[in-house]
Amino acid sequence: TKKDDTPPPADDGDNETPAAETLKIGINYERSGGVATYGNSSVDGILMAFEQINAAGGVNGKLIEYEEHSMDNGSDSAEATTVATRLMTQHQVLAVLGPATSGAFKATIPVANKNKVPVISGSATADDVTGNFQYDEEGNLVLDTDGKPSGLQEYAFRICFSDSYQGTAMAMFAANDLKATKAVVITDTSSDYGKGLARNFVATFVEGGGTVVAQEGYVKDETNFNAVLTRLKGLDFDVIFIPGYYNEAGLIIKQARALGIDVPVLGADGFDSPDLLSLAGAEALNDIYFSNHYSSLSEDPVVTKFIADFKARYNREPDAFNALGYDLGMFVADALGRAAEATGEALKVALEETDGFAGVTGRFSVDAQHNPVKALVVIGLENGVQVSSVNASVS
Amino acid sequence: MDVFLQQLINGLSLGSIYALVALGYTMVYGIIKLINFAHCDLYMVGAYIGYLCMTHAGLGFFPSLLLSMAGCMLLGVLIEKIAYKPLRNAPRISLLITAIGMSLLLEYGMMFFFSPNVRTYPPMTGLMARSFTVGGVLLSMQQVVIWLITLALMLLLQYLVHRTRAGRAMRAVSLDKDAARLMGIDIDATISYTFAIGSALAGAAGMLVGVYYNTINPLMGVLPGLKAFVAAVVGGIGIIPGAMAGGYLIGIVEVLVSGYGFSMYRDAIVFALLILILIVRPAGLLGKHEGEKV
Amino acid sequence: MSILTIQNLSKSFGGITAVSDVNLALECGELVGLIGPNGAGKTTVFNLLTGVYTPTGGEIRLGDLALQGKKPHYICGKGVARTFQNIRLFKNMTVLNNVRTAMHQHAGYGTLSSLLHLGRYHSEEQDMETRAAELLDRLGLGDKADELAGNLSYGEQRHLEIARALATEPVLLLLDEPAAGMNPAETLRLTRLLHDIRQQFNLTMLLIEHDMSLVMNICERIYVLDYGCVIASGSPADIRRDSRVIKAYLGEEAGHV
Amino acid sequence: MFELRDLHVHYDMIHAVKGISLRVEQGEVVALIGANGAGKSTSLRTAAGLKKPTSGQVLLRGEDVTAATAQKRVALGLSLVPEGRHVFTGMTVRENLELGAYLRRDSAGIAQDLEGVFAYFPILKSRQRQAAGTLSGGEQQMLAMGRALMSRPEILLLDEPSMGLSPLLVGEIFDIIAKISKAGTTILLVEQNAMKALRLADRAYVMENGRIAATGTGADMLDSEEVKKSYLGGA
Amino acid sequence: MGKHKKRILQLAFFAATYLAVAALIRAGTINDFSFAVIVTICINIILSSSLNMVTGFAGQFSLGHAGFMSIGAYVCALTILRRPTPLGFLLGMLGGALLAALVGLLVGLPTLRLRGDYLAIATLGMAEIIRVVFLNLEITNGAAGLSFIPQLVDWNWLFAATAGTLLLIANFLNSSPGRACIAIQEDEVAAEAVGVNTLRYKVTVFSLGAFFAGIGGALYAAYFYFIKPDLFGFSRSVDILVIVVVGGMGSLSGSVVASVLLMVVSTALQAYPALRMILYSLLLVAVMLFRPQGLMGSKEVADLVFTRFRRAEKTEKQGG
Ligand SMILES: Nc1ncnc2c1ncn2[C@@H]1O[C@H](COP(=O)(O)OP(=O)(O)OP(=O)(O)O)[C@@H](O)[C@H]1O
Ligand SMILES: Nc1ncnc2c1ncn2[C@@H]1O[C@H](COP(=O)(O)OP(=O)(O)OP(=O)(O)O)[C@@H](O)[C@H]1O
Ligand SMILES: [Mg+2]
Ligand SMILES: [Mg+2]
Repeated sequence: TKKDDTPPPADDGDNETPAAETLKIGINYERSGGVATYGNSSVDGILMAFEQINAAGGVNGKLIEYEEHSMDNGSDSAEATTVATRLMTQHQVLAVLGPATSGAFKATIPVANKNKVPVISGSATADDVTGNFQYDEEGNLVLDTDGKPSGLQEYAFRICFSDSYQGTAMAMFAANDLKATKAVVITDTSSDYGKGLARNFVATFVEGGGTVVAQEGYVKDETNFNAVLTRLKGLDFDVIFIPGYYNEAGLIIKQARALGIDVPVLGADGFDSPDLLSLAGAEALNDIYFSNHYSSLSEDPVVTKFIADFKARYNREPDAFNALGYDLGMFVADALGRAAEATGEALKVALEETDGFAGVTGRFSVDAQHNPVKALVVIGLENGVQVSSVNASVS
Repeated sequence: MDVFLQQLINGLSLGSIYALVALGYTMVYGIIKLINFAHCDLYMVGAYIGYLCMTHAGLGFFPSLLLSMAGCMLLGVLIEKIAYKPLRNAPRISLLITAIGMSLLLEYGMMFFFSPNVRTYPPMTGLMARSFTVGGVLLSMQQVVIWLITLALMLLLQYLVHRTRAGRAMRAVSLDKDAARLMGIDIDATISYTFAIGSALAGAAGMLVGVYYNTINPLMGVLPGLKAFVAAVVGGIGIIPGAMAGGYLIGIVEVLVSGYGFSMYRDAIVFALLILILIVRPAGLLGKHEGEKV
Repeated sequence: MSILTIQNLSKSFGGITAVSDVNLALECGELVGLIGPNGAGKTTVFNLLTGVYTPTGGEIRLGDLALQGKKPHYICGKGVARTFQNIRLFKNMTVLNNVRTAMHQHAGYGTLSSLLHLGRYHSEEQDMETRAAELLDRLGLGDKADELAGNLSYGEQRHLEIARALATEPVLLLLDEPAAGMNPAETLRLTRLLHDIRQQFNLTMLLIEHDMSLVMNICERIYVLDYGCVIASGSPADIRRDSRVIKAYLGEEAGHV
Repeated sequence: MFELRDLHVHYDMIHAVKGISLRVEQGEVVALIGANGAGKSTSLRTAAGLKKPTSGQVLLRGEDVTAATAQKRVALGLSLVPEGRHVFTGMTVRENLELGAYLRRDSAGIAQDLEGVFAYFPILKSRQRQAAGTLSGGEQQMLAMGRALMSRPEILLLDEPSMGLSPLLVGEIFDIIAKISKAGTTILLVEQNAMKALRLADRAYVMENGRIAATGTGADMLDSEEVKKSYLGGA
Repeated sequence: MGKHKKRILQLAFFAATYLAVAALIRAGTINDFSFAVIVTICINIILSSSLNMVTGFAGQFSLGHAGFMSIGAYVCALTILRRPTPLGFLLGMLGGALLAALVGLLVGLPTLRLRGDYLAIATLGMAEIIRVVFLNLEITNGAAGLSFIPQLVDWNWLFAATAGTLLLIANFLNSSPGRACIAIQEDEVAAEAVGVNTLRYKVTVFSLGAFFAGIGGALYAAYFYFIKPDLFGFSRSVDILVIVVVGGMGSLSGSVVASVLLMVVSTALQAYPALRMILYSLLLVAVMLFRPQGLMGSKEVADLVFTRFRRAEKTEKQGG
């Protein structure tokens, strides 16, 4: 209705657009409770992105309004639902960023669909987050009559890999690049992230002719892995795959190396944190390979600028959640800039049309399933330092 | 067999930590019948004090250990004075809620000031970094230090409780507060003293865990705290040797369960063990079942 | 005929034998005293009778019914009620509800009607309330029905214990030191009350008491326990003269009260 | 020696003691009698510092100790044998007695007093290693008194020492109270066994509903019609 | 006389609440967000009043209420994922509640012999075991949980469940079996001595509590789209206990008042992520320090109103 009086895009601020017009973006993250680390790290990245955008004059001259719309969901999915509802109905935001974990994120999707306000996560990796898709015999996506994939969650987007993608990629990396035939998997069984990765790794690895010698599990916040490792030590295997986060993975690697287990260790983007080094210690971090969105060795100016800015802003090295959070902020701003009008529906269309967005975590487009299409790199560590990065692909 | 021995060794280290924390629970419970939920957070604070001492102040292991014990001692006594003492005649359950409040306050206060992210202890150097193999079993110097310190602290505690005047006062207060006052015992001082000792032990445990696993975070106390409390109950709550026995038992069972590939069921098995023990021996392993005299 | 027979009853706690080989019988309608030094095992006998403790050996029969090893609530249902040496009221309930709770076995409705307040709920509740009020009046607590039991004075609490025991509709009433902590004047009033109650409710009573003025006045027969064994039994006059009882329990002076 | 001045005590809303004043002179035995709930125990607990008065004063040898803690009063020579004995059930008889001397450091004097207590109560000597909780009621009563004596009190407050005891033991306890008094200890005695208490006491107070209703020498009170009617069960 | 008046007033209050909220929803004054808050409050009322019945009234200290809640939630979720109809919801809710009650019965039989803190720790253990079972079952989808559960809860369902729970619990407590349970809390030995089969009533009240916790869980699953085992851990049991104690042990209206109050505080603090839990914990400590017996003590709102009435009546009579 008010399409007509939307002012033309004014990049240079000499055109005095009314400052009252702002773009409200909601932030719905785990700021307290069990997974507050993920939430807070993501928010740090988002805030930096929004600060930079607003400092540069906003999106089409409109500032992003986010501070009043930033809420804590206490790591509780029901509260995530409530917060999303609150942001959409009371605060009238155009989009809600977060939550960080798949379950809590999924709990906000029906709210998004109902209110026609997109929800976007930087780290919800479970396969079925954006929809429960069906494939026909040839492996083609089944479409609804309107041309959308059947089972799509219309207003849900994400900018991270799905678990199956990373799990498959790492299994292929193990088989092809490391020539491994026997693998051990130590899974974070308390997270769907860990379980999803493990499932896909095992499936691909076995399909390619490898054997999985042992599958072990641990739960979040565990610190003592000696028991499991002591038992594994007696077995014969070429690689260990640890689907989980750096908190525990760092300790597993350290304790494994201390017990004399020297085989390569594989992981996924959950490994990406400076804390991995401080947890495991440099001497333990040899022969470590994990999939990631970007490499800090990258010479891409987007990446180098982000790392430098982040260090300047927060005085520490960024981790994967920081980078994804930053990209999330930039990603939504990019779509806002292209949206035909300031409504959730228009923003959704713009998000779907994203093509070649240049983020820290890679250059990507959004596919029909609302997932990013982006390349994955496998990072190799020697003595705790990143020494190699291989572009991997899944075929 | 080697594997089993190795698991046993690992279990002893974990058990030592549980035992140290369980002692604090048991002592406080013994004297004011409070499940001190904030106790597990003192353990966390101890780990942070040790971390600060070792990284920022550049102190060595032993001075840091002493400082974290002292810091926790102070904090424990302070909490008692502010949050528990005014409720001495209140229903016991409100005291429990206050303890939960203090626990949340410590956790989120720590998050507020130190961020929720994990911190890592500096790697040990020199003697503390060494490890050696004895009969096919790998022993690290850190494990040995943990055992020795735990053992020393427990012996000291036994001495304090059974051989000193203050210890006798503690037992009297735990049995009958009014009668203790009539003996001329200062029950406020005695209760503070109990909190001081229990908290210092938690501080020591926190610091040892920091050194052993080198990762700490504001919520690190929650799960071990629960386990340590379970250990205290399994051993017979209020009974000092019971807390030690319970701590070692839980530690070893946990390690064996994970070691034999059931780590997903580990917590369930620990709690099932707890329930079984309680059904068979309602007052815990070492507890005397005092049927109420009617 | 005997309403209660105890044969070779024993109970030990670890090393201590609190009750050993006690034999005792009560005739219907009798009022019998149980006395003995502190720690002789009197309260333990009550605890065994009411199922609080399980006997180590021996038999307890109520009429033809064996009671040993049964649960307290079962025994209560069969008509044995008691009071406690250390008063055990439901302190935070009203006086009326203390009595109504004791009528619980005679409430004629189940859990489902209690949830829905349907069926016989209303009539039964009305009935219980009337009966409870009558009992309280009988024990002189009529005007205290809505007080919390814990706020009553010591003497009133002892009376309420008796009222509560009567509310279970017993045939045998066990009283454990009902006069403890009462002064002689109060004890005298209690003596009269117990006498009347026995008449009115047609009860058999067994009474533990250290106050000889009460015991000797009111009991028809007396058993004396010492170290868990019955050392004497007989009429108050006989007991007062028994040298073993004087030596173990009464003392020279008290023997002449 | 010891005095309560216009003492008021409340439990929440209940006004249990309503302005009582009483004094006990050096070496006296004073009895405090009265019906259940009159406020006798409350007065003693307040005197010993277990309960804070709403107003009024407690004086010990002329010194105002109203604000002093219970342990301070023990140090000043006051000792209470509480209603219901309150022995430390989980400790042995000997440990209980040693706790009675908690504030003292003269081990020679303690050992001597221990023998003194065993002389009053020979049964305790043979039960030294037994857990106090397994003693019979009468033995516990003796232990509670012995424990109080271990602090070498100058004034001893006794709350119903004969409650629940067999007639034989009641006699014994009163004999021992007389002995303790002879040895020079000042005694304030609360009793339901009013007859015996009044015979033993130099003076007595009668409490009623939180107030002092009558006072006089023990012998006078025994003769008083009023007292006889209300507390002695006489006609 | 007084009793009936009280009853009528209670029913009138419930009816008025129902109509008022229904009207406000129709008028749009209560939007989705306000309704989500109301749902949370009602679920908390159900959970806390049932825990209050078990712990505050019957004295059985339980730290495992979240375990029973999870059973209700999972059964209901699994049912309505397959049959997203009102009938499916009703069946799922009742099925979940009954299964929770059954588990309560099975767990209660051995553990309810324990007393006080020992029972608390055993029930805590039981809830953890339930959680681990859900974590490892195939049908519950393990750690990932169940998502996109149809939202079937509306105000009618919510009101019926909440008011029903409160009325049934109040009825139970004001009956012979209810008094028997309260007697157990007061003095177990004395309760046995007056003929109360303590184990039977403990198990009854425990299962009944589990039943209502199951209802609460079912509503949770059928409103919040998503459940996973971690949502029903120790900290949720503690949250429920906090409501019970802050409201007042032994006061149903206390549980209602505290459910509302704590939800309002918690919602207000959502916007202050950094200080949120610090303020919350300080509030807890402060409430306990200044009102250790909880906001309502063991009184009910109706009691307060009626003593007021009675007092007024009395003075009137005296004056007249
Ligand atoms: N639950 C118990 N555990 C251990 N010992 C017990 C228990 N109950 C009673 N006793 C012991 O049994 C003995 C008899 O106790 P009981 O209470 O029956 O004595 P009593 O005759 O009632 O004495 P009193 O007149 O002092 O009440 C005592 O030695 C007591 O310590
Ligand atoms: N802890 C308490 N809480 C509340 N009220 C109490 C408490 N202790 C005593 N009271 C009340 O104070 C009043 C005086 O009680 P107190 O125990 O001093 O009486 P007493 O003269 O010692 O009686 P008795 O002869 O029964 O021992 C009574 O009304 C009693 O109900
Ligand atoms: Mg007895
Ligand atoms: Mg008294």
